[in-house]
Amino acid sequence: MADFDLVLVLPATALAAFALLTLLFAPLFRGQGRALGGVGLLGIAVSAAATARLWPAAGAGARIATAGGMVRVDAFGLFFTLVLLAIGALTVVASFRFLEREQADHGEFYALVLLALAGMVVMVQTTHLLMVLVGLEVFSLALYVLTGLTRGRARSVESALKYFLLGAFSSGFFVYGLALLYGAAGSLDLVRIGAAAASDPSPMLWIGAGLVLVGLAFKIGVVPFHHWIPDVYQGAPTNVAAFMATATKTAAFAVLLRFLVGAFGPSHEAWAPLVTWLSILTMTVANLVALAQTNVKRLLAYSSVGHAGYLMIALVCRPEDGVRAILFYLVSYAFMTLGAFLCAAAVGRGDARSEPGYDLGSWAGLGWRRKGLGVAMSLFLFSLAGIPPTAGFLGKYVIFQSAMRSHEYLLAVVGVLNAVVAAGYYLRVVVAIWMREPETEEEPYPVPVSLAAVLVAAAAGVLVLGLVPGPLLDLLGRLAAGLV
Amino acid sequence: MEAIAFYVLAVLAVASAIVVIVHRNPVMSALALAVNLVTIAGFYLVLRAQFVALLQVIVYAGAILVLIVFVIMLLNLREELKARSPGTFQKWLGPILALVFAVVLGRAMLAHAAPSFPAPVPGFGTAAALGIDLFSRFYYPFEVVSLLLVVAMVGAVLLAKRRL
Amino acid sequence: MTVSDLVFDVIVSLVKIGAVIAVLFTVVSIMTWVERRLSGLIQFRWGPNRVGPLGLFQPIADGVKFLMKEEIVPAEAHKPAYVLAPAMALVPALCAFAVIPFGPTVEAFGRKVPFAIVDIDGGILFAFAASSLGVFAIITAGWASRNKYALMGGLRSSAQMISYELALALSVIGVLLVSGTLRPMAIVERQAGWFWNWNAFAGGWQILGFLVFMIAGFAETNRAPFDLPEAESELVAGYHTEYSSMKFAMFFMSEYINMTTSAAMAVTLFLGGWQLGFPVPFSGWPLWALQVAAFWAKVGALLLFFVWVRWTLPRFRYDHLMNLGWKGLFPLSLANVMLTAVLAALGWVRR
Amino acid sequence: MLKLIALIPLLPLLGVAVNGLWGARISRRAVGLVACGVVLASLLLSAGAVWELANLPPGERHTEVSIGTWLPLGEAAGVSRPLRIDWGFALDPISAVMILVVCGVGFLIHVYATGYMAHEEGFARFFTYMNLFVSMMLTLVLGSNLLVMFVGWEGVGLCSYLLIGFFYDRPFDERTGMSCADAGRKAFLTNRIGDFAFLIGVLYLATTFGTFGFREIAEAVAHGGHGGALLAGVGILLFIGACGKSAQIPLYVWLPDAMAGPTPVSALIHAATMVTAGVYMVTRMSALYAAAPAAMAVVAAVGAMTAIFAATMGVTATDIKKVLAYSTVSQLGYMFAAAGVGAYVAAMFHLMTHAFFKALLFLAAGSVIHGLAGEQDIRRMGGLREKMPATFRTFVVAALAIAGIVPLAGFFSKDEILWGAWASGNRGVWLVLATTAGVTAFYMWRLAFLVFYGKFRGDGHAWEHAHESPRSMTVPLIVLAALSVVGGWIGIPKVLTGSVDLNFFHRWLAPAVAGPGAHGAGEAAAHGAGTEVGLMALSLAIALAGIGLAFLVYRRKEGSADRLAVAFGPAYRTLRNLYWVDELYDAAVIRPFYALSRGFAAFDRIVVDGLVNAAGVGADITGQVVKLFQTGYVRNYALVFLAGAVAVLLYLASL
Amino acid sequence: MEPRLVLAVSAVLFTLGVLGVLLRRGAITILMSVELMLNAANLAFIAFSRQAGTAEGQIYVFFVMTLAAAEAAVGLAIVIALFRLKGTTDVDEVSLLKW
Repeated sequence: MADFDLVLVLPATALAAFALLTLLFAPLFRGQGRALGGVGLLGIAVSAAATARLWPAAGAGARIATAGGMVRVDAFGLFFTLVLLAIGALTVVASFRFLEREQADHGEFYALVLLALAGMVVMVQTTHLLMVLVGLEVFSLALYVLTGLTRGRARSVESALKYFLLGAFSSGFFVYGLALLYGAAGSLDLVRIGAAAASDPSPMLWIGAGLVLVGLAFKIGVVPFHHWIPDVYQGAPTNVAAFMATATKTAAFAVLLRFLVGAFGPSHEAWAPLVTWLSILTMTVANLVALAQTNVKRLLAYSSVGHAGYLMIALVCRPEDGVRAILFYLVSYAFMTLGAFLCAAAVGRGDARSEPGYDLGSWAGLGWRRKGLGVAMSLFLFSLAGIPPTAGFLGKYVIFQSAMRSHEYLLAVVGVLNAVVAAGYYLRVVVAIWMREPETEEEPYPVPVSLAAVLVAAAAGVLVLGLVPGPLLDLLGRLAAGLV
Repeated sequence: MEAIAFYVLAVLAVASAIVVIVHRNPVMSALALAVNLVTIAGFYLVLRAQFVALLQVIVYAGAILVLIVFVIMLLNLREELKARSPGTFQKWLGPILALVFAVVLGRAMLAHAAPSFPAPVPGFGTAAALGIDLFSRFYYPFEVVSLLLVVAMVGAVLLAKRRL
Repeated sequence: MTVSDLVFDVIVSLVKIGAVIAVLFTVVSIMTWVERRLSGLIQFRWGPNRVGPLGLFQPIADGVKFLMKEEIVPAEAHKPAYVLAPAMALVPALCAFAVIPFGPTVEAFGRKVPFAIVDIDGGILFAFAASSLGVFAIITAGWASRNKYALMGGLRSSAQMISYELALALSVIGVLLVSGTLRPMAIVERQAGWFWNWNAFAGGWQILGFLVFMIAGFAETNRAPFDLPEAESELVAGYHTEYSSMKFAMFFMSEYINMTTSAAMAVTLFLGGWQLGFPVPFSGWPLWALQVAAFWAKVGALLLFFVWVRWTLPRFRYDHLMNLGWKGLFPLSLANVMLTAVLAALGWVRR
Repeated sequence: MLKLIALIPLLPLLGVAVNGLWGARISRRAVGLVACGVVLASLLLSAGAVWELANLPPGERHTEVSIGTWLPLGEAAGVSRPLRIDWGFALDPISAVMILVVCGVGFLIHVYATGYMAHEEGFARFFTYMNLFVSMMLTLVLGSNLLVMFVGWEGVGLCSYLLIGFFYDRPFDERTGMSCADAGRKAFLTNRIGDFAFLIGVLYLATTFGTFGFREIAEAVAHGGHGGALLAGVGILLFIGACGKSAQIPLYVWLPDAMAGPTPVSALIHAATMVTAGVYMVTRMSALYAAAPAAMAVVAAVGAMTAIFAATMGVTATDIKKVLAYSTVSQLGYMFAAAGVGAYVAAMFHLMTHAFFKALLFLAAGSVIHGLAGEQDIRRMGGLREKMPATFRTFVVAALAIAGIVPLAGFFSKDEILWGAWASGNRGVWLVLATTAGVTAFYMWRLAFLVFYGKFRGDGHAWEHAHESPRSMTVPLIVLAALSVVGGWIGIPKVLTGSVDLNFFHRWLAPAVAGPGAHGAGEAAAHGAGTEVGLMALSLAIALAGIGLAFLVYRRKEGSADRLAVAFGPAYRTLRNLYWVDELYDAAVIRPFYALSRGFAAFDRIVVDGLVNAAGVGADITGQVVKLFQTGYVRNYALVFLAGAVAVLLYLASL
Repeated sequence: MEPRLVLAVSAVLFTLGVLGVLLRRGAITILMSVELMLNAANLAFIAFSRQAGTAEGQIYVFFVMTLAAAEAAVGLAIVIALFRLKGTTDVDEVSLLKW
């Protein structure tokens, strides 16, 4: 344990420690989940502080391997850590009142969110696939449980089951892929795998890589591995769906970048066509199906699949453009998707059997009854649709730009076309919010302060990133180098 | 002698796996799985990975499978019904795809396999060899994997406990 | 390895296996008698005293009875599973004993011959692995009988298994920590010298581990006060309600064998195994004969303890059982591990 | 004040903030004051800035202000030139014209709207949107690079959508069951289709030239070295974007439906400003187009086609605002045709004069609608000149202006376009545009006659209630009428004034645009003044003929019918003869003409609209079908997963 | 003593596990099929480990086993929750969420 340095692994460790603390306090605070949420928030803050402390060294370009090469501290990973922590913090705060309303105010919720975050942090801060596997499973298991958190609801439990079965199925593929990679490269270290790919790309290495890719594609929600997403996002408690939609994709993309662009970067020519077609398929299918949705959560779920497609465009671009585009897009995606889902959480009304509150119909005229909520949701939707000057527009712009620069014209055209289609369904929600007569007499729920604060923060993120993306883009430009 | 053991184990493993996925009664599936797990442990043993072989029996057969059987009995599950609605094309397409999958997988793997295993290095597969590696190079994942167990524990309680 | 080595190994192994099986079955038959006599003693009654002097031939009579009884297979039973279950009970029970050293390693015919069927590196784990398979027999029996009580018995058994195996395994960790090996023979060899060098005492300060091991061992073998899977007053006879004749006998025997294995494990791990516990001035075959005797004496004592407990303590209620397992033994065994680790780190245990 | 041009688009945002946040709590008067005030402030600031600009020597009339870096894309490796995009605003003669028009007409319409909307729900909301629109429009025209322009471009689209759907709860089109909200959505989506091409064009441009700045692009193009096909491709892509925004074939379908919005909105956005953004953009990129003749040809062809096509559809429309909407489409086609033949100055000129008279037409129409309590069908109007004299007079001015009667504004600008087409050798375009002029005069006066002359055809109750609009509405009408009269005088062609060059507009703008045809009007000398004057006279004659025809068909006939009822006797034969003439007209001209119009209308409704709708419905249906793959059965998901995995592995195995 | 045989068995077992997931209706049986898949992977790990002569592959197996245990625990808990709610573990009976 000569090379063990607690400081270097503190971001994940702090999360785990505070998660355990939360669990410890859970019996003392039955029915007062918020107190535990506070503990969780503190944990995220400590972790963020630890990450920030590492930043100067890593920001200067140093890449520190620690813990037997299992942890890689570099700016890339730290950046992802910060994004994940931000998502986690927003989720935690937004959940305070939401869980009370859903009668699922268990302190364990916060512990699980923290543990999931810890898993994700582990996953993004490594170049060793074993750590990826462990991190992936930690957060996946936590999310299976969180999905079924409102266990009295048929939809919640159903989605948990589906998520679990398909998730386990896909991790079977993932693990098998690891076995093959180990067999072909003699190690699960991405550095070694990359070396093997460059020197001796045996068929088994490719098949192994393909299986790992499939496993990651599942988490990201790439068509045709996306089927779980709509069902699970719809069935899960909405705050969990928000967390899942953003954090999972972010963490999985970090790994995908290290894996494809990092380790398999030199054989870009080989896998680029595959990713191209997956991307096209993903965008097109998701956006077309989203057009046919009437449930807001489901619609957002398909939208998130579609965004995975846009993100994959940048994967085939030249790394110096593409990586930055992905990172920027992920950040803006996190803000707008989190915001949109949490708006849905603020509105959603449902019981054990049905959830009419997420039906587009019951959103009719919402804007006039809850003005702030309506404005916020519209902003997020506009951003998702890619209308300037929001973050969503810039994100898409940066992606298409990098596609053009890499001469990926097909992808750029399909991407922009899809953005046109997508505007159709986002707009339908806006139309419902502002331009339809309310269908029910029921007053919408008041928006609790904590949730409102989160929405304001997300909206601010969307706008700030749209108006002054400069600093972030500058920063991200420096992260693209040296993924493994 | 080892070759015979290999073939016997191979036949047993595949046969029991087929029973797992074919038998309509979940308990029988579970028992077949137990056989399968033990034969896999047998494989490990023949491959000189003794420690892992023992772990295999203890963890898989002794813990995981018992848990599964326990739940099957707790829920008093009956024989599975014949597939209905989504079954028609699933029944045909599934095996075909699986076959293609197996062929692709098998070709790549067999192409890579060496003609024979090298002689085992001294200490291969012993608890000591494993332990030294585990606690020198792999101690961090070892620690992190404990989080996995925490999550599983909390999750199981949260989802399955009758009253929270 | 020459051919003569191989032949020698095979012969010696066969001899050892034969001997162990013979001893085990003998122990079982003796134990059936002891158990009943002792319970009689405890309860102020005679117990079996008609067949032979002091009823000593009772086991033989029982054996004959088992053989003569009618084999009944319930009409609704799942036949293959029903028939297989008793065998599934007996085989792992016998297997587990294979790694237990019942005497030292001796020189014979110019070769080292250990007094254990096999002397392998992960022996302790092997014992656990084998004993953990035993539960499948109970579960299968309970399920295949298509009988509510039997099913309940199987269910309870698996729950009990899951709950107590953890504590059992953890309680052993302490021993492993101080011994630094998984090989039973090595563990025993470490406990040489005076009896206070045994692991349960100053040899490893594992008295807590020993207690937890014993309690969990009761539960693992479904002995009272943890005999819920077959609780007569609740479940008729639990998982073997529907069994009769030799099939029942096999369950019966496997229970006693398990008990013996448990005791032997406890002796090996905590009570010095075949070590005498005091120095003797001689060596050679008299010594190892004495050591084998010592081992069996210790096992016998623990078996008596098993019986004594059974007839002394009332059966646990199901929830109490779970509480004891999860909230009592599990933390205790964990504490034991940590305590041992601290002791080991401070250098207070004998290495 | 040149340093403050960034404030011009920002000031209206202040109004957005005030009215958006507190609009519901302050009085309507205050809302109106704020809304008009900020636009007025922008107008004054613009005027000041333009004044300063005008005082500079012609070659230096360009100023750029940046308020910070927006996107630093450049520092990445592998890019030859660093690429950074600023929040930059630029003022030059072209944008000067635009900001004056936007702020000026915008201000008038804001004032008008305080009266028009006085009794509507959502007063503050309306003005919030309006101010937002003005702000976005100003961003569009002031942006110094394509991306800032794109922000405005999308922003105005968004506002347009919000405002079209303003009466979201009202049905709009009974035939299709379309609500106002649907109309808004249609507008937005059609626009997005254009924007898609636009964005691709922008990306391509930026990738090729490594810059987004208009000046830099112009310089780079002038530098040469880029393939003509590339420039043509980019030009066409950008033009498709313009087609969406400026309602050209085939993306014009949204504009008639956009009339679902309140009338001031139609006046401001769908006549005077937003829809001209495409023309502005093409002019702005004149350097690019000048180097890409093929793209110019496309622009000219599409413009001319749209001009005639939309004009004929205006003939049969019965909704007062739809007539004007088609007219707008047609006039935009005019402008594009001008730009396409290189007469950018003429295009901008027409853009400006059109803003005056079309806004006026809409406002007048709004006044009529307001006076008739919401009636929009011209078949139920008539004789309103008695009830609404001010509206009537201003409408007539506007109708004359759009018909191109000398010396009103429309005459000069339209003529410059026609001359540009002729002079640049595009005789076909000229022919189409000249015909369009006649048709325009015809349907515009048809409208005038049907609405203001003759007898009222609605029910008596409505007639009783018909009234002139309040001062806040009529004053802007009068101002705009004045502008429609004099607006053209700053661009009087040199040929009419002899040695004195009164064509201020041309002198102002010509240096700012590029291309061979930029000096279209100035080339009069080359072709001979006689031709130009002759053509002018010809177009005037065509316009008069159109008006005359309208008079015959809609005025005389109606009047004759009246007289016929009174005096059935001696005059019978004459009348009958007259009727016979009418019949002849009917058979030989009117009927085929109407048939053609109806045909076009049907084509529009069924084919074009159908295609647009079909694309939407098609996507929707595809979605409905594809979503069935999401069966809800987890095993099916696993199967699809496996299929995907097999596909991936097969691909990788083939490596 | 052929690596090919072990790897072939591993591939076959994995495929059988996949098939089990595709063809079975009982949630628990599907879970068992997944265990089959993981086991197949473990077998491959061990075979490669033996081929390389290092302990690394065995260590991966150790982690995969832990993972399998954790997955089983959570999965069974979900199945129990589902059973409480619907009285079935048949995955074809849970299809509220679709399209």
